[in-house]
Amino acid sequence: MSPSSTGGFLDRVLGRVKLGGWLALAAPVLAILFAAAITAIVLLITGNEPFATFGLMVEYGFRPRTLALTLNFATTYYLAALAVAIGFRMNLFNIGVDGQYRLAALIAAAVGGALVLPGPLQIAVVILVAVVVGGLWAGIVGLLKVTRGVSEVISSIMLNAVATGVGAWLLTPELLAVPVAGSNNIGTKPIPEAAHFPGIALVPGTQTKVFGFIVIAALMGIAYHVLLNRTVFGFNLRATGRSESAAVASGVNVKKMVLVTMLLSGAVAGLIGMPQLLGASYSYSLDFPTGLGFTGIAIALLGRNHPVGIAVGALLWSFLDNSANILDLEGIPTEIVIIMQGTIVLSVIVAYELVHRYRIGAEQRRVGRELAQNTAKPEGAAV
Amino acid sequence: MATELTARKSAPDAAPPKKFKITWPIVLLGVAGLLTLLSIVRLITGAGDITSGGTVSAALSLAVPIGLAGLGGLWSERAGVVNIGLEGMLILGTWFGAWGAIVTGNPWVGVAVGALGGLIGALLHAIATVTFGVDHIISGVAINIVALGIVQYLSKLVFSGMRGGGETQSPRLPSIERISVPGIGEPLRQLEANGWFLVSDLAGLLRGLTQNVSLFTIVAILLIPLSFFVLWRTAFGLRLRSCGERPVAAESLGVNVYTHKYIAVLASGVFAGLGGAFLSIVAAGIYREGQTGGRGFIGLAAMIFGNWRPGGLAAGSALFGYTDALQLRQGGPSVHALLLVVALILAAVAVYQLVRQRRTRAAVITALVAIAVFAVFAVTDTVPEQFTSFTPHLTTLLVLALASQRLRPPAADGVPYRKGQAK
Amino acid sequence: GGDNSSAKPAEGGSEKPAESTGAKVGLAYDIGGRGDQSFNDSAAAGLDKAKAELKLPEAKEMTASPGETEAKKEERLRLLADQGFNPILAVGFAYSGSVKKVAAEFPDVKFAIIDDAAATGPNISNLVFAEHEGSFLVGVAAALKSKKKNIGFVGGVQVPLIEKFEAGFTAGAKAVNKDIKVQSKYLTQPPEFSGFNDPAKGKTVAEGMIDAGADVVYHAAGGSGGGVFEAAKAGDAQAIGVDADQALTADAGVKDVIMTSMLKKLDVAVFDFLKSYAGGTVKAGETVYDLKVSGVDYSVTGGKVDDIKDKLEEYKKKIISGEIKVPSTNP
Amino acid sequence: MREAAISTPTTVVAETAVELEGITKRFPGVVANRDIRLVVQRGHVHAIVGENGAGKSTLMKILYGMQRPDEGVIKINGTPVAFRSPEGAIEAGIGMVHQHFMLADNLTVLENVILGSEPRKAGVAIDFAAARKKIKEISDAYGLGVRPDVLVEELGVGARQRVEILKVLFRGARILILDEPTAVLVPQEVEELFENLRVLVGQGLTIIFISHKLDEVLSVADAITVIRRGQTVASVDPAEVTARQLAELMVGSELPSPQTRGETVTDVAALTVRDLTVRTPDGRPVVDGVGFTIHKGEVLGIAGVEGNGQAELVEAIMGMRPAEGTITLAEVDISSWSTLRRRENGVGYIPEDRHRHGLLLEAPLWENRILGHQTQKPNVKGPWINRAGARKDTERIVAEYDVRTPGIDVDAAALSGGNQQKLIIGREMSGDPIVLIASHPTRGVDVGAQAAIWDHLRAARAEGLAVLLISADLDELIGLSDTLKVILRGRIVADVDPCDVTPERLGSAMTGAGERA
Ligand SMILES: Nc1ncnc2c1ncn2[C@@H]1O[C@H](COP(=O)(O)OP(=O)(O)OP(=O)(O)O)[C@@H](O)[C@H]1O
Ligand SMILES: Nc1ncnc2c1ncn2[C@@H]1O[C@H](COP(=O)(O)OP(=O)(O)OP(=O)(O)O)[C@@H](O)[C@H]1O
Ligand SMILES: [Mg+2]
Ligand SMILES: [Mg+2]
Repeated sequence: MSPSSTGGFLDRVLGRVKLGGWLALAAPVLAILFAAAITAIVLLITGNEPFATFGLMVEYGFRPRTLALTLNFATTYYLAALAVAIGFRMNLFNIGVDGQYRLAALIAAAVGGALVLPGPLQIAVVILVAVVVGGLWAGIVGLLKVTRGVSEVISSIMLNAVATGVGAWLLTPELLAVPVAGSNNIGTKPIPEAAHFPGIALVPGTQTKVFGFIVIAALMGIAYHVLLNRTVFGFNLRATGRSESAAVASGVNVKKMVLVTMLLSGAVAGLIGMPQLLGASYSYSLDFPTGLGFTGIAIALLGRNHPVGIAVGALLWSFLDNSANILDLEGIPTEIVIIMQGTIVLSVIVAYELVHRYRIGAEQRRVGRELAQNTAKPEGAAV
Repeated sequence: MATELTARKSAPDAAPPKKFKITWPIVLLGVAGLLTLLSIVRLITGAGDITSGGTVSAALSLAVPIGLAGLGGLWSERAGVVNIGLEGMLILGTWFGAWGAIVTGNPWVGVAVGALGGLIGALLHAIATVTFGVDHIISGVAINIVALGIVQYLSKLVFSGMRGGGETQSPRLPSIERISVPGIGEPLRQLEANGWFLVSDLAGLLRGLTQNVSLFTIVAILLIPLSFFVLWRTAFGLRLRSCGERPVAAESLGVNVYTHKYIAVLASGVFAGLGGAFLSIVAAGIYREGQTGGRGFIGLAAMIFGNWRPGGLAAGSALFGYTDALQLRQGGPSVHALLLVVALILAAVAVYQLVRQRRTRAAVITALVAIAVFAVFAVTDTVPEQFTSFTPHLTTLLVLALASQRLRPPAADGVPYRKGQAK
Repeated sequence: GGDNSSAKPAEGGSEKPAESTGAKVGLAYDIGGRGDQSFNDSAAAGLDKAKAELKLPEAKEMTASPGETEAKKEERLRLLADQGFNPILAVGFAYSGSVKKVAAEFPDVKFAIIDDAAATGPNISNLVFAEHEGSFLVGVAAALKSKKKNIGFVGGVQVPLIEKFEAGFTAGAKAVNKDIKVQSKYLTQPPEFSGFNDPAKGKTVAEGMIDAGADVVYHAAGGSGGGVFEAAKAGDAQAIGVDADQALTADAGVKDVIMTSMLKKLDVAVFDFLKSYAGGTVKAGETVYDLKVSGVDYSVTGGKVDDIKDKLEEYKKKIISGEIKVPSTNP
Repeated sequence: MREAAISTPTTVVAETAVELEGITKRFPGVVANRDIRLVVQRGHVHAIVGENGAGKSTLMKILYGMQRPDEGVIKINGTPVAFRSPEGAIEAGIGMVHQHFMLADNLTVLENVILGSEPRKAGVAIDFAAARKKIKEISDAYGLGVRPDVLVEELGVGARQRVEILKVLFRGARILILDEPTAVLVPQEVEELFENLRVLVGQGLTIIFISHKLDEVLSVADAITVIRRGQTVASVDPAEVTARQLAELMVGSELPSPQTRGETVTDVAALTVRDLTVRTPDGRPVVDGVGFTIHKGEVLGIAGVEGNGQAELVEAIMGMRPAEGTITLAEVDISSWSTLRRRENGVGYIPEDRHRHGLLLEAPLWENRILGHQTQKPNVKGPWINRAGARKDTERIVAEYDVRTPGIDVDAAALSGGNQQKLIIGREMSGDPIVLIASHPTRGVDVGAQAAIWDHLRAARAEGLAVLLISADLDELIGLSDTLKVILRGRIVADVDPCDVTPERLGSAMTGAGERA
């Protein structure tokens, strides 16, 4: 039987490495230190004082306002990563999250600007629209895969470009956009005050509020975990991810699963733009953040598609992003942070692998010792 | 090159596969047919640019970086290593290519340095995936990020210092000379200008392929048959592919799987690096941040499109390059004409389904789509700029959706391998 | 000189009131930053001039990164304000929202934003340009120079700002010859802003236009313009530069195809603002740099438009006098 | 190594082809080989027998250089060797046919054969002509009848087996290791294989032969070594032992026979299949108008050479692939039902390939308990997974079916094949099904586990379970079945009475040569 019969490769993204005990914590921590070391070397080579640099970042990063910002970014990142992770859990690489959330945010923003309902209701409607649009756009990918067998990787890459074009087309005065007086910017009609998602003064010592949406993000995380690990649907999803053939034999309708999973992934993707839309900009304009889908992929992988792991990953990522602001002021290229982020992803995953092997080695030695003690008593094949 | 596309359902249930070979005659026949179709459409719509020499040569240079990235993907995935990191290696290629060309003043040295840049990225990928056996996707994604960081960081340090350079761009780069088949340039132009049926289109095609082509482009094109030869006709190639199909089998015959995977991944980096160097040195003549614009992913798509085959990925890149050239050069009119092409092809497919395959329902659906497309073509007289922008992407998607999926990745693609783990 | 009131942050978020000595200028660029051979560079030019002539003790420049959120832009401005930089210039309409917000937090700091009049406040100066007027003139030039009565416009990204260029250019050309063919094409669609730095695309597009009969091509595509110039050179057509006098700044190899450039004098605007700050005469609100104040203009370097200069001046007068109303959006 | 050095010196050297001394190999949690000693004479067929997981394959992999022994010495023709990779072993004239095919489906036979020792032109290019020629020669010389230019995936198991042997011969091996080469062959094929082996031995080659089928072993072997739990327990002369004695040496237990005692067949139809036809995508029928009825308490055996439509038949009945014709489950037409619904309504399924269709290798046992029963108690409460319930019931299965495992939280991959199979059977038996579809329920499973599985099947049958049994092991088929049908090219070509048929006659019926019984 071919090695791939144990499922596609993505099923190894998670759970291939079973960790426990102190190593589970030590590994990533060490990995991050390692990444820091690499970054330090880069800094040194390029004539920047590493410790001073990190010092700056930490000092600035832990200012209340920066922390608030960190939480805000993390909220968005978390949702992005969840959207990607859902796909990963059944070997679907939804690289199209980027297009999905942009289109969703745009249309949701337009609807939000057009409507005047009681605040909470309107918020609900806007979110619903975003979820539906995101889901449908991702649904195309699912549909193409199940009906025509088009690889979701290709179709979602291509649909990202299509989403950009369609979005640009929609964001014109003829359609969804309104020109802002005196501005060269253009955006959807702002969402009325009543329908703004209230922020939370979570971090003491700053007026900068934290997106109220952080609550929803957290709930999504719990929902994700429960859905995957406590429900039959989740079981089927993970089963399909681990071995499609076995899932089929067990009565799972894989095509349906693919479709539903893409819809789900897209639906969550639809939420990505909401913190920004309902909590900060209240309208989708030319400067609406982009590329979050790709950040999401990195964070999902960093967090090994585990709800808690992703949360940690998102916070770390966003902390680095924000604490980097100070560097520009000090004339240190902020890109050093991007290097660090990439190195972290790589070294964390390598660390897990090494721990994995260390354990196997330890096991081997243990058996060896047991053997040396009692060669007389033959032991079963499985110890 | 005559690549044998062994078409087969990847599902376990399929019957013994129908083998069909794409040979020279078939390829030429296909090209001829397509050209005729385009010629007809040109005459109907008057969109003269769809077969012009300019379009063809633009298509060529747009296809090269994608093709090179695709080749990169081909090499590593044929050895069983999925390479999402192509984009990153492409990025490294653009920067190091530019840097090499500037510091030495010699574009070809730049090309070499660019390849080296890609190689660095690939080395990371190889260490992570082959030595440490981590998940290929994670490693690839990480490399894309690191690569981006590195080049942006380096630009600020290196280029912003140079005159004409900046935080996000290099100074002007020395260029690689372009060559033409002498003598035929002008005559072909004349022929093309006449707008005769088929003749002018052929002239356009030839002119595009023979007139002022960058030497680098030629090198890049040669790399495709070369890859085919190495991977399908040499012992090394066979061993490399066996690592992607069934590493244990290779191991059991004394093939050093690690070595071959390493070589494959490094080669993949070199190709991607070359692609990057092409972007900065030939296509743009300057390094610009964000220059790759996701071409690494497109290259990956082209490779999958091409069913993990050099010929196929060449076709994929060509299709993308051509449609991209169309939309960039004449936007509205050309893409509008393309609608008619699509409508006609769909109609043909519908007939085929009805007559040959007796699949009435499918035929009806296809026919309806064809009519719909034609209707759009008939009522509009151009395509909004926002839509033309994604013509190449949409076309690729449509072709994939129409062509029945017979894609077959290497059996052990993306599966971490460890020596002596065979149970 | 300049006012010395230190920037007291509106909130407790920041420590130590930053002491400011003289005018510590903070400049926040849009994507690309100093050295983009375009938009940001002309702003930088203004700053450099000011540094030299007004002897600024210190100037800090920061740059935006692609796809970033408004929060990041705000933070950039805040940091500058916190550190006691005053005045602070924001280059590009993308800063609109953030300037409005941060200016409110730092009432004692003078802010200036380029290309945007939407962000208003007592301490915000809006430096905006009549790009359409300048473009009108180069449109006229193009029409006059075009033998094939066929000209092209290459826009970087299809956003209102760039559409202003196109509108003016087309109007100018039509004013000369109402049935001249104007081909127009944008390199990318927002939010894909790579169109401003993709010379390869610029080249391909311009080639397409030239092959389709255009013999003069005007670009408003930032760094992609280099490609346009190359295409023009290869297809022996003429090109029109943008923002700076590109016959001076562009690569030596292609200078000779640049018949003129639509000057958008960011450098002047930036310098004027800093000067007025030094003189303590900063005026909040909108300052329009149009033909009248020659905030926009056409360049004559290389003498390629000398023969039609009087015609151009004529149109210029009509525009200034208001006899010609230049549309700022496409019909 | 050290221990090996001072180990008992061996007298025979001249005609000794292979000599393993004090071989020890540890895997995580497992001692695969412990101080093993093995001496193989040149020109012998030397059989190695032992339970699943006894360490046979590991030992052979060590001899073949695919794995390094933790301790011990290997001598080839009297000279000590230390192989770093199979390359060394191949050079030393050793060739191995692995228990699981070592073939790349998507490569041609030729490519598979020459891989690693390709004839070349000008140093780089493969000399396909030369390769083709050499393959033809060998193929003809030993009557292997191998076509070099087809894709391996197009070959049946028998052909694949021959390709494997050809691979070895192509490298001019003098010592052949065959790890369970007959596991998937029908008697005729086995006979052919043995013919080939005899020819080889006649030419002075040495063969090490592993099999679970003791009668085969006795018929071909010149010497037999028995391994139990990683240790050599005996070296015997086939002339002097019976299969029973061998089995006792292996497991210390009686050799089980699959005989089903007592008549349990009722006249209540449990599963009825009417002219069932399955087509390939290009319309070729692989199952062609098959029809039969299985009554409660009946075991219906389907005999046939692999690849004659058995797999498709099963998948059609399970609703895993589209088919024409009708399937009725206890008077209900289920032809249009989904796989899930069929399972819910009492169709149990023991898949032919447990790794691909039976298990989630990377999931814990208790999650594997849920697989295939996602909608049934005690695994679920409505839409929710009932972890506690599932875990409890898994414990039950592990106990009742004697699944050897450290616990129910280990991944299924950690279990040996036999134990994985027992888990699957336990799972499929639970929630007492009406019909059980069992393909190759004991393939590659050692005699001990085999006996257990047979007992379970008998017990269930006695309680009125209807079983569709598909197996390559003819003794099993004949022993367990109440009715036997022979399938050939997708058609039922013969009904055989299991009471008066020998494996040989059945085998010939399967190959189409047979007379109707
Ligand atoms: N009812 C339970 N019985 C045994 N273990 C449990 C139970 N519930 C949770 N656990 C253990 O708690 C941890 C978290 O639960 P769960 O297994 O659902 O998440 P996980 O597998 O760790 O992560 P993922 O969500 O990626 O599957 C796991 O280690 C799981 O084994
Ligand atoms: N690569 C490996 N890693 C870990 N354990 C292994 C590995 N290979 C074999 N084992 C274990 O070593 C023991 C012996 O395995 P081996 O395959 O040699 O048994 P066997 O005698 O060939 O059994 P069978 O008759 O089923 O083939 C088993 O418990 C098996 O699980
Ligand atoms: Mg779990
Ligand atoms: Mg074995």
